[in-house]
Amino acid sequence: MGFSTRYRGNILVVSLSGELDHHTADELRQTVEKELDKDIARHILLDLSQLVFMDSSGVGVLLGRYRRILAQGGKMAAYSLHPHLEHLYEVAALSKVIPAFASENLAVNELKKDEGLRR
Amino acid sequence: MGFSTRYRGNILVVSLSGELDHHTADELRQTVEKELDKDIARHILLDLSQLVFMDSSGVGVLLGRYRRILAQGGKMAAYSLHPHLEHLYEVAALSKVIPAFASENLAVNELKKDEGLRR
Amino acid sequence: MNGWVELRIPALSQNESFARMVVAFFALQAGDWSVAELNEIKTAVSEAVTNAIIHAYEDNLDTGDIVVQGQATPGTLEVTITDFGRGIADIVRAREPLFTTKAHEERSGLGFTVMENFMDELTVTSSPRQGTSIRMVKYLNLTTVQ
Amino acid sequence: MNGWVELRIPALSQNESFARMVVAFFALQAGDWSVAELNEIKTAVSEAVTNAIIHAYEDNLDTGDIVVQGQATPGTLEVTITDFGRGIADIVRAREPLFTTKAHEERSGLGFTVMENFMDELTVTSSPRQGTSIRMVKYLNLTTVQ
Ligand SMILES: Nc1ncnc2c1ncn2[C@@H]1O[C@H](COP(=O)(O)OP(=O)(O)O)[C@@H](O)[C@H]1O
Ligand SMILES: Nc1ncnc2c1ncn2[C@@H]1O[C@H](COP(=O)(O)OP(=O)(O)O)[C@@H](O)[C@H]1O
Repeated sequence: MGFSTRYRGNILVVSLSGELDHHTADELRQTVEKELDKDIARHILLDLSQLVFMDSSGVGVLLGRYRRILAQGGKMAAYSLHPHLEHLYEVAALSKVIPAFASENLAVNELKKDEGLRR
Repeated sequence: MGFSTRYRGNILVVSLSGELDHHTADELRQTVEKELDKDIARHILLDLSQLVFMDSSGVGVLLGRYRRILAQGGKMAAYSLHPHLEHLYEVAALSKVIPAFASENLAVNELKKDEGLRR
Repeated sequence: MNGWVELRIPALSQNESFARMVVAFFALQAGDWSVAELNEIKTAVSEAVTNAIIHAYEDNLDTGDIVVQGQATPGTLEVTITDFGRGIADIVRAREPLFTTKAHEERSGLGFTVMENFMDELTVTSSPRQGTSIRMVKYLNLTTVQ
Repeated sequence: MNGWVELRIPALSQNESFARMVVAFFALQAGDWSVAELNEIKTAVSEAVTNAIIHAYEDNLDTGDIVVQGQATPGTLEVTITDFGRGIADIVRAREPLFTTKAHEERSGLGFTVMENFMDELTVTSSPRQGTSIRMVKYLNLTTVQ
């Protein structure tokens, strides 16, 4: 599996590709943790358009990052869910914690929604 | 594996695609035999550009057709050999009996070469 | 087409993708599975093989083997994943959604839930210190009504 | 990466492509084989598996099993294909180019020649009515000098 990270303001955008399972989970975990340690990111946004496989080990590592970002007052979202992940998203009820949007901008709008209030 | 047949004058052109092994050899054998039974073809020309795999069972079925066409005074040739078949072509010394040309026209020229003499 | 296959692999995490790939290829050879169904099969296999590696052999390298058996009839695919590891003491509890004995390793506890939802039958057989066998069946072209 | 895999399949011709696919996938996981080398590995596997189906079990459906074992080290791939069929009485003769006992079936007699040329080592072990085992080794990135 492959991934790249970039920042859009205070949002860490992680683009995933390939297959996310127990074998590849560790790499993702370490990459995201290292970015979060930089204290730039308030939210995490996942680009799932190229992630063609994920199982419950992948869910575990995503929820792990969700818990950390939630603890620091941020949110997590995803966009462009690959069709192969839809059933897993449903069975694992992932939409409740990492809602998936049709586009990056829609997801960003959602992540930024409550921030305006505090500005 | 897939194949299609067409005629170019008295040449039966067989385009092969996919994988030619013992499992798929029979289909090819039957198709070519049926065409030869029509008594239209004097020569056989193989388009190997889309054939990504062949083993010695494939060699066997090609040589079987070669023997029949040779017995009725014809020749056999091939064109656009897929790179995957090059080593097999060499090890089985196939060039001696089914020479491979860079293009269809070059192969056709070779097949027609001696025919002019008898016209 | 009827057929079967048996694959034996060491319990290493890189074999998770290998096992699901082999099963998917076997399934495709035997039946006209849709892309979505194939992906469900791959995911279920991944869950069972991962569990064998993590739970049965506790992520020890150089441990036991995993046996993946596939059996196909014109309308069904049956996959059995067997390990020879620690076994499951309480199967009913293990199958509960979100239950995991390795929460500290970021396990979601959803492996069995995924297997149950992605396949049509799931049978778990296990004896402590003997190992575990997960048998899953999927029916071809069965529109899931929920 | 070191690793191994064992695949057991019934001696059916549709498993020729399945076996070579599984070995190719295993090889790719274990080493950085080129496309040309992978194709040579697939072809050699195809020869050995086809021989087991045609010669060892005489094309009988519903006959014996074929066991394909793969073993990888950082620099080598070893593949062993074993059947439990009729065996080879005269191995030296069987390995001769163009020798075949089934010329009427359009066999080319080039199976062993291909295995020898496409792999770096070839060992044939056989006993009549017990079966045959073909062990082949290929070295990674070995430029063939001829
Ligand atoms: N093959 C196995 N061997 C031993 N224990 C297992 C095995 N598979 C599952 N278990 C037990 O069942 C529990 C639930 O499994 P599962 O639903 O897949 O969730 P998770 O893998 O995330 O823990 C595991 O935490 C483990 O205790
Ligand atoms: N697994 C096997 N079991 C029994 N006999 C075999 C086996 N493999 C090869 N042979 C014998 O060796 C001969 C040569 O094999 P090969 O070089 O592959 O040519 P071919 O398969 O075209 O006959 C075969 O014709 C057969 O008699």
